[in-house]
Amino acid sequence: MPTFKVFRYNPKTGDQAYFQTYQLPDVKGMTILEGLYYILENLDSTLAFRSSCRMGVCGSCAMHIGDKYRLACETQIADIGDTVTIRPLAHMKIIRDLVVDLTPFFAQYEAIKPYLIPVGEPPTREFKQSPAQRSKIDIYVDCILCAACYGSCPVVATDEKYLGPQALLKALRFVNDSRDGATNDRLSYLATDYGVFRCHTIFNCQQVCPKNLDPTGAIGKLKMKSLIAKFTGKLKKIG
Amino acid sequence: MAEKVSNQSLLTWFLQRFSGLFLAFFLFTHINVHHFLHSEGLISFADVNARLTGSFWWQLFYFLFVPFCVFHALNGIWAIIADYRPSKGFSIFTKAAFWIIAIILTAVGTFTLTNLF
Amino acid sequence: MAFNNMFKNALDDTNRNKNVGTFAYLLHRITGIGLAIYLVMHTYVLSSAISGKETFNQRMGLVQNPLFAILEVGLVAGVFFHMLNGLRITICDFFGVTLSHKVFFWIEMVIFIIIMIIAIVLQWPKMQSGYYTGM
Amino acid sequence: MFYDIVIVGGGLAGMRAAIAAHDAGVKVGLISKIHPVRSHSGAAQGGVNAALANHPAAKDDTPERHAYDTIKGSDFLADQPAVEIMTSDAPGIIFEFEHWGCPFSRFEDGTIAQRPFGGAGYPRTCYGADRTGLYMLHTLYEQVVKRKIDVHYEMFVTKLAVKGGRCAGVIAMNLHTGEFQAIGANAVVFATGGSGRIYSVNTTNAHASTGLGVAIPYWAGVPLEDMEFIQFHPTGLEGSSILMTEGCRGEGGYLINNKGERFMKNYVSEKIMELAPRDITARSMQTEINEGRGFEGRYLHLDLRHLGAQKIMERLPGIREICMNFLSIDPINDPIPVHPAMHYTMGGIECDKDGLTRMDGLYAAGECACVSVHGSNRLGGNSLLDTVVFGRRCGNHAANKVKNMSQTIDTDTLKSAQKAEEERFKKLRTAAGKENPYTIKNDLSNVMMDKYGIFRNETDMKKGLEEIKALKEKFKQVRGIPDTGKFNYDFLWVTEIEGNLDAAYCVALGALSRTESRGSHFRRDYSKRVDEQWLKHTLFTYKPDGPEISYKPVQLGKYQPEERKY
Repeated sequence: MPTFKVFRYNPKTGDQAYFQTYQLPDVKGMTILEGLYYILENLDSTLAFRSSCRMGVCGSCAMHIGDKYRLACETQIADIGDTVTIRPLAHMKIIRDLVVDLTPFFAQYEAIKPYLIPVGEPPTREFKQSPAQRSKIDIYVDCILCAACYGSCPVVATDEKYLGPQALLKALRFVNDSRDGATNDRLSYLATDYGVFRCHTIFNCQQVCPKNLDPTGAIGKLKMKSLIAKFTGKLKKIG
Repeated sequence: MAEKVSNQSLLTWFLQRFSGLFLAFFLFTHINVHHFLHSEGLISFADVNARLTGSFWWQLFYFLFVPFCVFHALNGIWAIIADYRPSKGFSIFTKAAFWIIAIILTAVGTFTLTNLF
Repeated sequence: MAFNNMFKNALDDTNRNKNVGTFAYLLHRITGIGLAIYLVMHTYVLSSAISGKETFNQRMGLVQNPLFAILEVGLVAGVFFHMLNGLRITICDFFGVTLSHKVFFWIEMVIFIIIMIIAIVLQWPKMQSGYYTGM
Repeated sequence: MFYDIVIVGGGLAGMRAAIAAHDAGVKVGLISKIHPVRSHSGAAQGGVNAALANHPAAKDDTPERHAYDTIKGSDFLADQPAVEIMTSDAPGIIFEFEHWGCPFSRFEDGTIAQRPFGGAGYPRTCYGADRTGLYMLHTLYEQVVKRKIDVHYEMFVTKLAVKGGRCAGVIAMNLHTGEFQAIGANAVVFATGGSGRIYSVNTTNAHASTGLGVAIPYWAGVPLEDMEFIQFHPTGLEGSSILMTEGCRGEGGYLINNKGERFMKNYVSEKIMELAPRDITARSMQTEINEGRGFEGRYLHLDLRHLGAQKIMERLPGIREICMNFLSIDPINDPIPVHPAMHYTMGGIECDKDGLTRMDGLYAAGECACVSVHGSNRLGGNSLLDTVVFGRRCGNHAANKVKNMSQTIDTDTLKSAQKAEEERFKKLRTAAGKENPYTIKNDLSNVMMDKYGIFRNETDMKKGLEEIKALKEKFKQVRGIPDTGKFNYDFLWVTEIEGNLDAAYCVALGALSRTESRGSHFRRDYSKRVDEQWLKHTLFTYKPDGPEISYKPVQLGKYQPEERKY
C-alpha cells in the first residue's frame, strides 16, 4: 500500500506548513496525479494541487516527487517506491498546499519577448523554412512551461531577477529560428547581468526537464553566441 | 527592459574561463614542481632561487601566475556574492574592497618574486 | 533573497536536487572559497622573502612539518577538484556537449582519484613524523 | 472590473478571439480557470486541416474539396455555409500562424508539411510533429503576451450576469483570493472547450474539460444544440485513454486484432483502410472487441513497428514518450494497445457563423460552441481549424458590435448576481448532506459510458436517463464543501459536477429522441439514417425539470445528402 506524504500549508488555518500522510490503495499503473485525485475525492477534499491534461503536455502538475521535480501525471507511484514525499515547486511563493505563485516565472518568460519578430513584411504564403532549418528549433519548441527547471535552479533561488532556464531556452528557440530577424537585439538582452552568464552550469534543469530539452545546453549555446556577437561588435547597450 | 542593465557579466564570465584555463596549466606545473617532484627534504630559499634566477621563462611564468590567481580568486568570490543580489551599497563597498585586496596581493606577490631571484 | 537565508536555501536546494551536478557545483564553490583563502595565506608565507633569505627559510620551516604535509594533500585535492570541474563545465559550455556532463563528471573523478593516489604516495614520506629535523 | 469584451476560456478559440478583438481596437479581458498554456487545446496532436496543396499528392486540393469532405464526414448534418467559410478561411489562418512563428514541420522545399488524415480525400493536415496543438497554443499565447492583453488566469466563471435578455458580464471566483468577483462587459465570449469529463472513465479529455462551460449559458436560457453527438476517438491508450493521434494511422500505422489481421478491410474499402472517418473506425473497433477479437477482451493493437525507428522519432515523438511513460512500452518495438475513447463533443452552445448566440451580447466559439461545422461527426484535424477560424470571426464580430457602445458598468445586475453566487457558495459550504460528489461524478460517467457509448439502444438509454435523474436528485444531498480560502479546488470540481449532470442530461435526452443512426450517433434499434425525418438539429432549452427539445433545419448548400460510403 503506497503512502503519500504531502506538503500542506494553508495561510487561512495556520501559518505552519506540515506533511500529511495518506494511505492509498494499491492499483497497478496508478500515477501520482491519480493518487492525488484519489485523496481529493475520497480522503481529504481540502487538498489543493494544479492539474489539467493528465498526459504530460499541459505542464500544470510539476512538483517535487520523491527525489526530484517531476510531472505528477506521468510518474507512476511504483517507480518512486512505497512512500512518496510530495512538495511544491521551490523558489516561488507557496499559496496553498502544492500550489505556488507562478507570477515571477511568467514575468521572466515575458521579459525575453517570447514571440517571433520577422524580418520585413511576411510573404503571401508561408515563410520558406527547410527541414534542416526547422531541426535547429526542434526540441526547444517542445517546452511546456511546467517550471520544473525554474524550481530546481539554485541561481533562481537566490536571485529572482535571473531570467531562469525556461526563459533562456525559449529565447534560443527564437534566436535559432530562421524566420526571426531580431537575433542581435535578443542576444544583447540575454547577455546582461541577469541573463545567460549568471548560469553556473549546474545541470539541475537538464536533470529535471520532463521533456528532456536540456536547458543547460541551450544556455551554453546562447553564451557562445553572445560571446561571438560581443567580439564582433554586434551587441547593443541595453537601457 | 527599461531598467539599465550592464553586460559586465559577459566579460567577467569570459575572463574567469580564460584565467581558469591558464591557471589549470600554471597550477599543474607549479604543484608538480613544488610538491610532486620535490618530495624529499625541505623547500628552501636556495631551491627556489636556483630555479628562478636566470630563467626568463620561469620568471615570466610566475609574473603571470600571480595576477591570474588573484583575478580568478576574487572574481570567483564576487560571482558568489552577486548571486545573492547584494544591495547597491554593499556591492560598491565589496567591489572597492576587492580592488584594494587585488592590488595589494598582486603587489606583494610580485615584490616577493623579485626578492626570490 | 537576503544573505540570512543563504545556508538554509542552499541546503534545501541540495536536498531536493540530489544529483552529480549539484554536488559538483557545491564542491566547486567550497573549494573555490578555500583556495582563495589559501592564496592569501600562501602570499603571506612567501612574502617573508622580502625580509631576506633567513626569514623565508624560517617561515617556510613553520609550515613544513607532518601536520602541514597532511593538510597539503587536502590542498592538492581542492586544487585538482576545482581545476577538473572547471574544465568540465568549460568544455560543456564551449563545445555543446552538455548532455554528456555526467560522463565527464565520472571521467573527472577517475582522473582526480589517480592524481590523489600519486599525491599521497609522493607526500607519504613527509607525513611520517620525525622525517624532518626542522629548522 | 470592466472590459469591452470578456473572453471566458484561454484555449485556442478564446485566445484567437481575444487577439482579433484586441486588434480591432477594443479592451479585452481574458478569463480562464487555468493558465492559458494549460488549456486542453495543447493536447491536440495530429494536425490542422487546410487545403494548402503543399503535398505532392494533393496539388489540386481546394477549399471546396475540403468542404465536401467535411460535409460528407458530418453525415450531412453540418451547416454548409459555415463549413464553406471555415474551409476557405483555412489556408489564410494557417499562414497567419506560420507568420507568427508556429513551428510547423516542413517538406523538403520549405513549405508546411501535410499528412493524410481520416475521411479526407487528400493529404491536407498540416502538422508540427505530433504536438501541433501545443505549438499553436504557445504561438497564440506568445501573441497575447506581445499585445499585452489582460489575462486573468485561475479565475473560475460560475455565472452569467443577465439583464433583460442581455449579457452584462460574468461572475467568477478568483481562485487566488477565494473570493467572488464581478466582471462587467458589453460582450461575453464563451470559449470554454468540450464536456468530455462527463465520460471521465474513458475519455481523452483533460480534467478541466467539464460540462460547466456549456451549462452556464444553458442555465441562463441559451439553447444547446446537437448534444447527442459524441465522438469516440478510435485510438485511446489502453487504461488511461490518453489520445494516440490519428497521425499514427495517417503516417501508415495499422490496426490489428488478436488474429493478427488488419480488420478494417472488412468494414471499408481497401483504399481507405485505417483512414476511415473516426465514427466508422471506432465502431469497427468496438465491433471487433465485442465479437471477441480483442486482446484480453478489452483492446486492439495499433502497430507502428513497420514505420521504422527514424520515422517514429521524427514524426511521432510525443506518442512514443507517452507510451514509454504510461505503459513502459516502446512503439518502435511493440504494438500500442488501444481502444476507442470519448474524444469530442460535436454539440454545444447554439450559435451562428459569427459566434453570436440567441442571447444579446453572448458569443461562443470553439468546442463548446456548435456552429455546426462538424455535424454529427467531426473529421480529424478540423477541430483546431474550427477553434481558430470561428474564434477569429467571433472576436471580430463582437469587437465591431461593442466598439461604439457606452462603457458603463451595470453595477446593479452584477452586484445582485454576485450576491446570488456568494449565497450559493455559502449554502454549499454549510450543506448537511452525506453524498460524496465525486461518487456521483464517477457513477455518471459509468452511466454515460455504458448507456450512451458507441452503440446505443432504447432500453439502455431509457434506463440511463432514469439513472441520471436519480444522480441529479442525489446531488442535492451532497456533502458540505470545506471553506479553504485560496484555491478551493473542491468547490471548483463540485461546481463542475453540477454542470456535468445537466450536460449529460441533454446528451441522454437527445440521443433517446433521435430515432435514427447518423455519424457518431449509432443506434442498434434504428440503424438507418432517416433524412426525411431527422435532417435537423436538436435544440435543448433549459427548464427546471429537464431540457425542452425543439428542432431547427439544417442549412444545406451545394451538396445534397447522399449515402456515405468510404
